[in-house]
Amino acid sequence: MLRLSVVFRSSKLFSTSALQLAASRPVKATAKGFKGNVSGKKNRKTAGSFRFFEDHIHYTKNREEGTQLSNLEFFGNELHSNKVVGFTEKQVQKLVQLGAFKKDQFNELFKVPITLLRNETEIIHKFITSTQSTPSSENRICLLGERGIGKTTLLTQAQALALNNGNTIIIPISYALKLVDGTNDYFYDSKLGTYTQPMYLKKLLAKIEYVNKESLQKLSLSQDYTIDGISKDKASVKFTPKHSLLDLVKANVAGRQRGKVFQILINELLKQNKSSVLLTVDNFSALTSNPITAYRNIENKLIYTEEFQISKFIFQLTSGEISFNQGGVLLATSSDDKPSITLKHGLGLIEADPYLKESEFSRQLASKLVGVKPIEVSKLSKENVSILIEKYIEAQAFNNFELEANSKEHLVNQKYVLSGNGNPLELLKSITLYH
Amino acid sequence: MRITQILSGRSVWKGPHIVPLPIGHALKTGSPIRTNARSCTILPQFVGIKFQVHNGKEYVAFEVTEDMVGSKLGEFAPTRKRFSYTQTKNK
Amino acid sequence: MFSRTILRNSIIKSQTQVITPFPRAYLFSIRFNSTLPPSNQNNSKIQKKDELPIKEGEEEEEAQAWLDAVKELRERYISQGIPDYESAHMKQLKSEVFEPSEEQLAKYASLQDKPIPLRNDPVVQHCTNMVMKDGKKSKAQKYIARALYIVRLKLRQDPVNVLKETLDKLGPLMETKTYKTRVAKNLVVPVPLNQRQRYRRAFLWILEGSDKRRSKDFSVRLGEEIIDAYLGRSSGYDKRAQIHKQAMLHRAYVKLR
Amino acid sequence: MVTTIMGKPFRAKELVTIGLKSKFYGLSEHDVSKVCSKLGFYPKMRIHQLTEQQILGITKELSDLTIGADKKAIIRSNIALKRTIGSYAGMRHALGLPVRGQRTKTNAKTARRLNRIERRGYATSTNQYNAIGLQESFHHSEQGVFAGFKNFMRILI
Repeated sequence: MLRLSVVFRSSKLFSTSALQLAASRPVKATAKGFKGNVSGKKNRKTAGSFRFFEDHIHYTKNREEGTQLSNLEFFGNELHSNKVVGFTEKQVQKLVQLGAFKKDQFNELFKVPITLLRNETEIIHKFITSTQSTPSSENRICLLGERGIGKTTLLTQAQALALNNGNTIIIPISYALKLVDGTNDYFYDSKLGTYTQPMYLKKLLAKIEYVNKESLQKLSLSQDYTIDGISKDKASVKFTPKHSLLDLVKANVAGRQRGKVFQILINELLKQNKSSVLLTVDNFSALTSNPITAYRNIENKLIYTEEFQISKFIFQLTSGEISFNQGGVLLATSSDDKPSITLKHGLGLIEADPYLKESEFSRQLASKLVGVKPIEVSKLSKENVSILIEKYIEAQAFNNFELEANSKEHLVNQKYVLSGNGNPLELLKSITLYH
Repeated sequence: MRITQILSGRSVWKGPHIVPLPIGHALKTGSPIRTNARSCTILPQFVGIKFQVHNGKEYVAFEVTEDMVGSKLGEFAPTRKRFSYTQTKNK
Repeated sequence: MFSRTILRNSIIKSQTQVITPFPRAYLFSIRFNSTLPPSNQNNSKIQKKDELPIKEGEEEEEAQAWLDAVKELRERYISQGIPDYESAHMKQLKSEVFEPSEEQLAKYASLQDKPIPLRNDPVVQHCTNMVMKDGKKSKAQKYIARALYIVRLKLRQDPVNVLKETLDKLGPLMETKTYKTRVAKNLVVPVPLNQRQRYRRAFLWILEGSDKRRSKDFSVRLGEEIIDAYLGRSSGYDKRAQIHKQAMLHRAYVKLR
Repeated sequence: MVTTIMGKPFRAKELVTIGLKSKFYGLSEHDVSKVCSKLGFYPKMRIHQLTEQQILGITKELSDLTIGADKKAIIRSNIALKRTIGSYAGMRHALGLPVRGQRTKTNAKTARRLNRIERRGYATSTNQYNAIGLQESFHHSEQGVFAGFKNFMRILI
């Protein structure tokens, strides 16, 4: 006990002398740095997920707990309308890479994502079969329609069909706004004469490689190419006709050379005629409604969209300037962007007022859309709605008091009216979100 | 209104707002110029001249120095008196 | 077009009389000069023609003269083959009697005893009103709808039932009220709570608990809190126990009458 | 991880454009976009994506812009000039009243706070003090009505 106090007293002595010592030295002005005033421990809220509503639903593992629908057929080639079909596990993996199942599509209700085959599916089916044989300049369609009518689901069905018959290569642009809204880096490639977007290309090439692994394997390069490395000392990568397209896409090349890789890939695909090539662009209306991108060149002037490699490639395809021997172009607009006059004029739906300013109506882009066939996606018919409602009842999406209160036939009429005569998204909302 | 238009005031191509003043005479005799033109821009030629600018009631005298060039005559003749509180005696 | 031509030539023909197709409206349009406020006098020409110098005794004859003129005019119309609007209109009014068909009657009989279905569930309505701020109901409905959707995804049951069960379980059965007796110390009396009161206190605890969660989106916090409350992991339960204990302490002062 | 550019600390997740604009006094939105587009930064670039070489590029670009302390010095000298030649604006600055003819019966709160001969930046005096950093604060001059007189005395001692 005693010893302790001694130690204590002596350490106190020592500490007092330390204080005197410190006083003589000038107090070192410690810059406040960035900490700012750390006042008290922030009351950390740890319970629960941190996400917003849409992300929370999309990301939580709800899909495993989704109900397994009984006797569900899968998305095959023989299709007849008015039937609900599911996607196989393999298809779902690839479709997710193609950006198919978006957040607000209420896919979480089911273990296996389902889709309804409607009369537009036949049009898509014909389109996909024609892409196998005829060049892409003949197969150019653009899906139009109000919000939630099923444009993206039709795009998914097209992609699933293309996946089914093996040797088609799908180039998926799942959200075209990312090309123009300045969220990817850009770099002027003097050899190609356009701006390339390395970050976007990295993801795109990875998607192309994952989805079209088999078909790319078969195609070999027509000539040899050399792509130099990041800096002088890094060895440049050589490709000879022995290599297949898959090796080209798989090679991890410096960010600034990815533009060249993508260009080689396109040129090779243009030359070959073994497998058909399908370009699908979702949210295409983002490109037409803001022709001037958010990027700025060296002189701080805004850059026009066609000076970027990928959008230039898209518009070359839509205008038919370049065309794959077998293939097609499938565009789907999105109702997030305001309906642009360039799109409507290009598709021939309206005659634009010649005195419109460049910002409202860009003539150059509109001229690039001549020849694309617009398809207006129509609303669901009553039979479609009744079939869907059967599935939703099975998935317990309905509230119990609604089921007891009225008969099935009455329920179909009520939901048909609530969904605005057949808008699929409104139908789902009227079932799950109305209490 | 656009900010730049306010700050920059008179556009340059119109040239500064000047008023005919007996500059030559004042330079020779050194006598002050009495004027009401508060909005006349002070030119480099004015440097050294004494001015008596009207401020609404009387004429305020001052001499133009090198730094004053570019501002207006009226800036140096304040028009309002300073407010000072005086205790009223007949409370 | 048709009525205007009649008006025009009738005015030209009979300067003194103004004939309008509907006599009843015409009677009210007579204005005696003296009663007219000065401002109205000069504003319309037709007004001037109506002011006839009528003496006291002559009103009946005058009105009768007008009626005869109208009757004479009606015969002239019919003779000229112009359809008589007046009587057609009256006949149509009388004839419109709704006769329901048989199956409509049957349906009316069958629905006679059934209650009118509610637009939405009263309990959910009560919760939405509690969530609502500044009278913004649609925003509150959106929060509740999304929260209940999260509950549906997690528990794969009907969320309205889940909500009712949790509020039932969580709601305190009785509460203590303190009465100020000016003489002795305050009197603490346990009081039973009806369903609305119980659901209100339960849902308030749920709202309290939801603010302690991480997500920035209120509907996610609310949904998760309802799930936790349903599974029994909510701070409300010990509050409930505390209230019950307090009530049991003062059970002697229960007012039975 | 905090990266510092020209002595100013930046958080990793901050947007480059907004970070630069808010940390340097006298750097406008237009200047920042000119600098960024010249160096090839994409609009939504974050601080942690900047390479060492790009940070050097930023410091080079910013060095030939008049920002920070010397920009403030220029502004102060302009105000002092107005005061020395005895113009009406100079007097208003000295009195801490609004200069451009605003009303003083009510409002004029900002003028009372900021208008003075030794003017600080628009920001409040406290975090302005931090931004300059301690070493600069040594010549930090006095405030208040007799600012000119006290400064004069300080230099004399």
